[in-house]
Amino acid sequence: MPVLVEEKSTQVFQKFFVFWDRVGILLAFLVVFVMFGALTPVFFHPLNILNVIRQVSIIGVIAVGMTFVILLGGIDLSVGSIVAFTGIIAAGFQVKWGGSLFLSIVVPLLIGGGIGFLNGFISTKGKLHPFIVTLGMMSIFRGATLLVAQGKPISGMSPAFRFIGAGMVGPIPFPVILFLGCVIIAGIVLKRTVFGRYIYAIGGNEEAALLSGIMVERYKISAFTLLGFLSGLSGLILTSRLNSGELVAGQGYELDVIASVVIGGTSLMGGEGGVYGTLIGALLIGVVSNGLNLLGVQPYWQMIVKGVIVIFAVLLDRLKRRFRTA
Amino acid sequence: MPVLVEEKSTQVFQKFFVFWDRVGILLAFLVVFVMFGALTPVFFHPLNILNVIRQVSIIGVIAVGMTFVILLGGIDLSVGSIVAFTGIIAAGFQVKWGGSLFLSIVVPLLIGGGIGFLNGFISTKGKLHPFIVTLGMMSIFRGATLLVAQGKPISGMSPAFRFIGAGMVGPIPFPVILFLGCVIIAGIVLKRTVFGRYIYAIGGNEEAALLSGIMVERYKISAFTLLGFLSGLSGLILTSRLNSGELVAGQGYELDVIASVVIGGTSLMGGEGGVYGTLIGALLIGVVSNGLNLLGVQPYWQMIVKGVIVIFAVLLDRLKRRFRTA
Amino acid sequence: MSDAPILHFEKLTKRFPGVLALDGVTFSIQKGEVHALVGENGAGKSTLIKIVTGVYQKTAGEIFFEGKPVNFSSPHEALKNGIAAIYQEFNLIPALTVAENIFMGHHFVTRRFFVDWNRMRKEAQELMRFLDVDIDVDQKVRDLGVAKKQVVEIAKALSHRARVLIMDEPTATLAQKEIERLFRIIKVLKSEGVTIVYISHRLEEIYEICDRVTVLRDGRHIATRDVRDVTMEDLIRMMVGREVVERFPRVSHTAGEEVLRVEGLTRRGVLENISFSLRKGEILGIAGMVGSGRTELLRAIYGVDPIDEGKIYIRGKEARIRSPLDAINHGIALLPEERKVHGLVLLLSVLDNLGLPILPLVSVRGFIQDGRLKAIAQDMVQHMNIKTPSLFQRVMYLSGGNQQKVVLGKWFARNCDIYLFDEPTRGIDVGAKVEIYHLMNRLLERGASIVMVSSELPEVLAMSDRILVMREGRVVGELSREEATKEAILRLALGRREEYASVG
Amino acid sequence: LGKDLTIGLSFPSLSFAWFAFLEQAVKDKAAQLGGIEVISLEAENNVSKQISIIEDMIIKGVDGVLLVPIEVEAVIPAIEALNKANIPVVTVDRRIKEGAPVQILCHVGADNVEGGRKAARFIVEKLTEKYGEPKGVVIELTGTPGAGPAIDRSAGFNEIMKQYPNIVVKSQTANFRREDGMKVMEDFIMSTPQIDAVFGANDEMILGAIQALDASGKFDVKEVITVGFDALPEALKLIEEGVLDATIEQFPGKQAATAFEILVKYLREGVTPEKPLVYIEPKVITKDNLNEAEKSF
Ligand SMILES: Nc1ncnc2c1ncn2[C@@H]1O[C@H](COP(=O)(O)OP(=O)(O)OP(=O)(O)O)[C@@H](O)[C@H]1O
Ligand SMILES: Nc1ncnc2c1ncn2[C@@H]1O[C@H](COP(=O)(O)OP(=O)(O)OP(=O)(O)O)[C@@H](O)[C@H]1O
Ligand SMILES: [Mg+2]
Ligand SMILES: [Mg+2]
Repeated sequence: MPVLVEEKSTQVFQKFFVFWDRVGILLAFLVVFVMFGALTPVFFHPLNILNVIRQVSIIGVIAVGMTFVILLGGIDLSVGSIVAFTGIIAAGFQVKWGGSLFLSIVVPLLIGGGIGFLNGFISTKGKLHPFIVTLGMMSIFRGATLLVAQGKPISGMSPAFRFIGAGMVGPIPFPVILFLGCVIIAGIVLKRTVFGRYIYAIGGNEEAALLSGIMVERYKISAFTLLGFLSGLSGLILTSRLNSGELVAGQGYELDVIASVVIGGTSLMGGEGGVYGTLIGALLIGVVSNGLNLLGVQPYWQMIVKGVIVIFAVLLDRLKRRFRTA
Repeated sequence: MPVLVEEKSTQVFQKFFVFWDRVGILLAFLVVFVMFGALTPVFFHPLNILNVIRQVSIIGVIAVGMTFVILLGGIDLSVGSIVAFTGIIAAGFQVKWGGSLFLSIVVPLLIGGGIGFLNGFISTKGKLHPFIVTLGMMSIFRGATLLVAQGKPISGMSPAFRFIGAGMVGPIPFPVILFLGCVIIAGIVLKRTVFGRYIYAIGGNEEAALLSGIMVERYKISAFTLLGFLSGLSGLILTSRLNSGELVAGQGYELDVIASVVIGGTSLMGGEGGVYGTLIGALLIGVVSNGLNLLGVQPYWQMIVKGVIVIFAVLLDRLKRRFRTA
Repeated sequence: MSDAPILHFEKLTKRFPGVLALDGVTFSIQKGEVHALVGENGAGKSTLIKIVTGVYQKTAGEIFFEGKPVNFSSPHEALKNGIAAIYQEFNLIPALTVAENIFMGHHFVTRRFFVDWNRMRKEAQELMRFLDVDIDVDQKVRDLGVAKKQVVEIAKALSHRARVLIMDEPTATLAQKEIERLFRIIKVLKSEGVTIVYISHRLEEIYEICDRVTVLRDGRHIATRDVRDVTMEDLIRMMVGREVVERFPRVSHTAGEEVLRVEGLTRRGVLENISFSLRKGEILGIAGMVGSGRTELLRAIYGVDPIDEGKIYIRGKEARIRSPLDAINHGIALLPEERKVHGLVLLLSVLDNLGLPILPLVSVRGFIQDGRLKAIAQDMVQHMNIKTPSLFQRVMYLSGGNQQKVVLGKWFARNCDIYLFDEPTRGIDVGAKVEIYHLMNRLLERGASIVMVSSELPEVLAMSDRILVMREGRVVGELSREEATKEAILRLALGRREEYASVG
Repeated sequence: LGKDLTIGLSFPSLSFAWFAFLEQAVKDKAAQLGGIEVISLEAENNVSKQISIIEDMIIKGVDGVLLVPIEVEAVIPAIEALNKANIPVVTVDRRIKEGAPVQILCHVGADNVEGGRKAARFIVEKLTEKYGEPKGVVIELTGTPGAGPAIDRSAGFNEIMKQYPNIVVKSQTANFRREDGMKVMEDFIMSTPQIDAVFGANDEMILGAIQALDASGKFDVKEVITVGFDALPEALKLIEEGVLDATIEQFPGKQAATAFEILVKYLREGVTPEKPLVYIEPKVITKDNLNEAEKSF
């Protein structure tokens, strides 16, 4: 019977690495967090903390969905355009097409999911890299947004609709609840459900997954659909928060979203990572921006410092690899 | 000696597939080209053709470098910021710091290469995905550009400097010569040199390349350095062409550049593709934009049509896979 | 054994661009038998089973499963119909656990979508017990050695409780002990009425467990016989199309001066104080059980994995090897164990792969001299009998054995002094093996030396001048050619005679 | 050290020189008034970022906010929050939507729609001079689709142009960027045999278009009527050289300084401004009134 050398110490090692794997970016995050707190005390104020999470939630909700797609080894650049398009549709239903609360929530979500489905469908069936498909969709739905709105923002939402982005549940902003809810559900799905495990399997080795009898295409399409749906949710939150369907909404979101996921430790090659990392990644980006604003750092320097912090945070996280392969 | 079944027909088959591999996107390009020509005759005018290639050359020069990086399985989001930063430096040397033609050409190129080197160095030595490193650098050098320029464009170049972007060699614009020169040289490097072949090997299977004695890290860093250098060249062309160092220069270039490379058939997974495809990819994007402008298509519709054409072009190209695996 | 064919192939044909992989193959597999499928590398064995399981679509012909014509469009469908396969290449997800990998594709479900971890782990552990191996089912597959991965593949196939189980070279990566275990399991399955299709290049195995055998050559069906009715010589003749006289053509040399000495090499947790030396013109065999650290030893010497302690001397001088390039510059070459992961760039052509280690040698100022490169590669293809439509075929489209030949050819093309071979003949057919042994002899004549890790005991015994036996990351014994027997090696490898412990 | 006031300045983007002038003017004014710390933050032209910035300013506890809204509507929730926190806000340049239920101390700004109208009237006048009647082909380079100033300037411009059926207006977006202005103009030069006038909704675009016209060899830049917007120093220089015909001056410095003064006065002395709206009339700057431009050199 093959016996492993030093079985015991091996396992202790294993456990440590698993732990570090999980906390790596958390540690980097805490360093940044404490640093800002030390520099500007108001940073630690509960109101500010909630403020940051609320700011982050719009990107964060999308990042949850993006985690699924990136775990599969995919990518989606169209999320920002989906935000804008669903936002305009929601605003349209609120202001122009009858004002139904139900329709102005449900239709944008369905449209978001539908665009996501298209992204997944075209890239899997056409065997195209999702980068290029979603780049095309990004352009298409930015144009469609302008077309639907005829080039002008649509504003004036009902108070009920405004609750989505601006409401409070006790002391907690509603978007924060939505965001954290998404994170928790996604965490459970990824860890405990067949769907979640297959996402990892496909991202880890698509061919093996296929040969093992997994319906790879179906799961891929599902992940894109989910991402589209969550982008639609983000579009609702944003439109409600701004009290206006904006044409330039969501521009550049794709980079912030992907950055959150990647900073959170999910591999762009797929198969590794998770949604809790994404939560930390999104918070890190939000905290840096908030902290620099509170410090009143000059715009030019903000950009420079942001870039440096992002790189250093992931470097700190990736130190674990050093340990592992050493 | 392995006796092959149907040796003859085999070779014909092979040849056909190699040919289709090469011409796949070319075909899609020609379809689009002819379509526009039919819709608006002036499109075919030699002056317009040169006009398109000149417009494309700014993105195209970067796309040549990006081809190397993507072939390695990497990516670079900082190219646009490098364009802006090197452009401002060039403008600075032209206008503010003494007006030396030599310095205003050489320093930006060196800085471009230096930033590229940093991208490569940090991502290989720190074992970070270049996506996140270059995202950080993108922010850093956008900030640095604003800082150096103090928020204002710098304009007023010397006629000699203006030749880079606006000069003509006979009937041919100088940027076109630079661009096509880069394509040809890169084509030779990729095909005929050890450096080129190693790029493919590393992109195809990094571990196997390492075990074959290839200094993987060194080649990766070289490719990023090359890309940075070419982004610097693009910065020079742009600055010279606009007669001004612009703050927003290069914003969003990363997507156009990567799109050119990917439309051209280079795989984002690395290991497959080439620079001639990139040439076609860049031209396709340029031609679509030019054609739609000539037709006077409304901006909203332009975005939609652009997205649709990009997706259809790559779909048409990828049909070949169908044939191959069928 | 009943007489009804469970699988019948009628004029089955498969054409890939440029290759006719199967050419009108007709034969049947009876229900409940163990049916061997043999043939040279590239004969079409893997292609045949991949068509059965729906990975590839046939070009022409028919497949009858239990009398009905079938045409599965995906492995998913084949599995649903009770056909499972262990493919030639690993199909495991490195980042997932052993248990998850085993039940991939049919996770145990409790409440609708949720995974039942407890049941899954328990069933996985049961399978491990059934297979009589000690693998922690919660371990990530990434951290397993090749042999253990193969065991996981077997467990995965068993977990489907399929009626037809296809095994494409399941033993290529297993050592003696695991093979014996696998055979016991095959016998159990057979007694339960499972039909097994068994592909292997180790012909002895066919005689041990198979009832009937089908021979393919160049995509054509040559014969289907009762195993009792054919001798091994006949079988080889049918496969290769000619006589193979000597299966292990070892020419003995007088070993020269010492070229490589390893002293006290340690890599914590994996390798423990390993010392040995290698002399010019000899083959040093390394035997051991799964996970005994043989692969790790070669990788450490080659500079892939960092070492914690120990020294390496090359021709008497201490060598500091920190990267494969350092090793190559010292005249060392490594043939890695997992060809798809470490050995080949699958996307690139045969030419490019063969050229990889020698590019700097055939180039002038960085420019490759195409003619020279092609000549060398063409030479290799001919010598190694690599079956490929052209030098420009992508390696991913070659058969497993031919891929292995490319890995070998890569290093034969570059003159090295010390060759580290890790399972060099894995998945290579009988005829080609002999060719490779000849090539090894030629290397020795040229003055090179070879360290050969192999789990195929007959090969180690026949080809080595000396044999090191490893266990648990240590060298537990050294046997001279005369001392070496199968029993002696196994005794050391299994650790029943502690007095052999640690040399050096 | 002796700063008694902290004032937040939020504006769309520093990548456009116009805002850099505006920011500079605020800083100069602050230095002149003394004792004031200005925290200026740019929002990368992103509405939700601007809102986050204002929220952060509230948490930091600034005394007052000077705001250049990216959008007329989207920034209102942030102003609500400012109101709730009792922080006075003065909007500069772009006005928020009329009738919004929020308190603004004062708005100091120019009217982008009016600016567009003025540009159009100038072009009409020049065309009439040229042909004796208002006719010809006019190219309009619009700003980033969907962006507020782009919408307003184009609206004002076309409102006037519509009154002249013999003037053909061809519009295309050039995203407020010089590079795109040049590219789009190059394409127009190919497709349009006759070009009488070009209006760029900012100076960057018209400067790019001028480069293209200059390089075309088909048009004489000095012949073509060119009008920009923003009165950047570069544009003024071209006006002096007779290349550019006009640009619309919106006096960012004056706007910013006025707004800042009103805010500080309110904070220090409790003086509410007499007028809640201070409009600074946009002005057409031509060769004849170059000295009236703010950034004249
Ligand atoms: N996807 C593919 N595309 C093109 N040719 C292929 C492909 N797969 C297999 N082939 C070719 O088909 C032939 C049969 O290959 P196959 O893998 O079935 O051989 P095999 O009998 O399993 O050999 P081995 O013993 O080496 O595994 C080979 O010549 C191989 O090169
Ligand atoms: N990347 C890895 N991380 C952790 N443990 C590993 C890793 N690779 C191998 N091991 C373990 O190290 C031990 C030595 O494995 P190795 O592959 O060297 O054995 P081997 O003697 O070559 O056996 P075989 O190749 O037949 O499996 C095994 O227990 C294996 O599980
Ligand atoms: Mg095979
Ligand atoms: Mg091994």
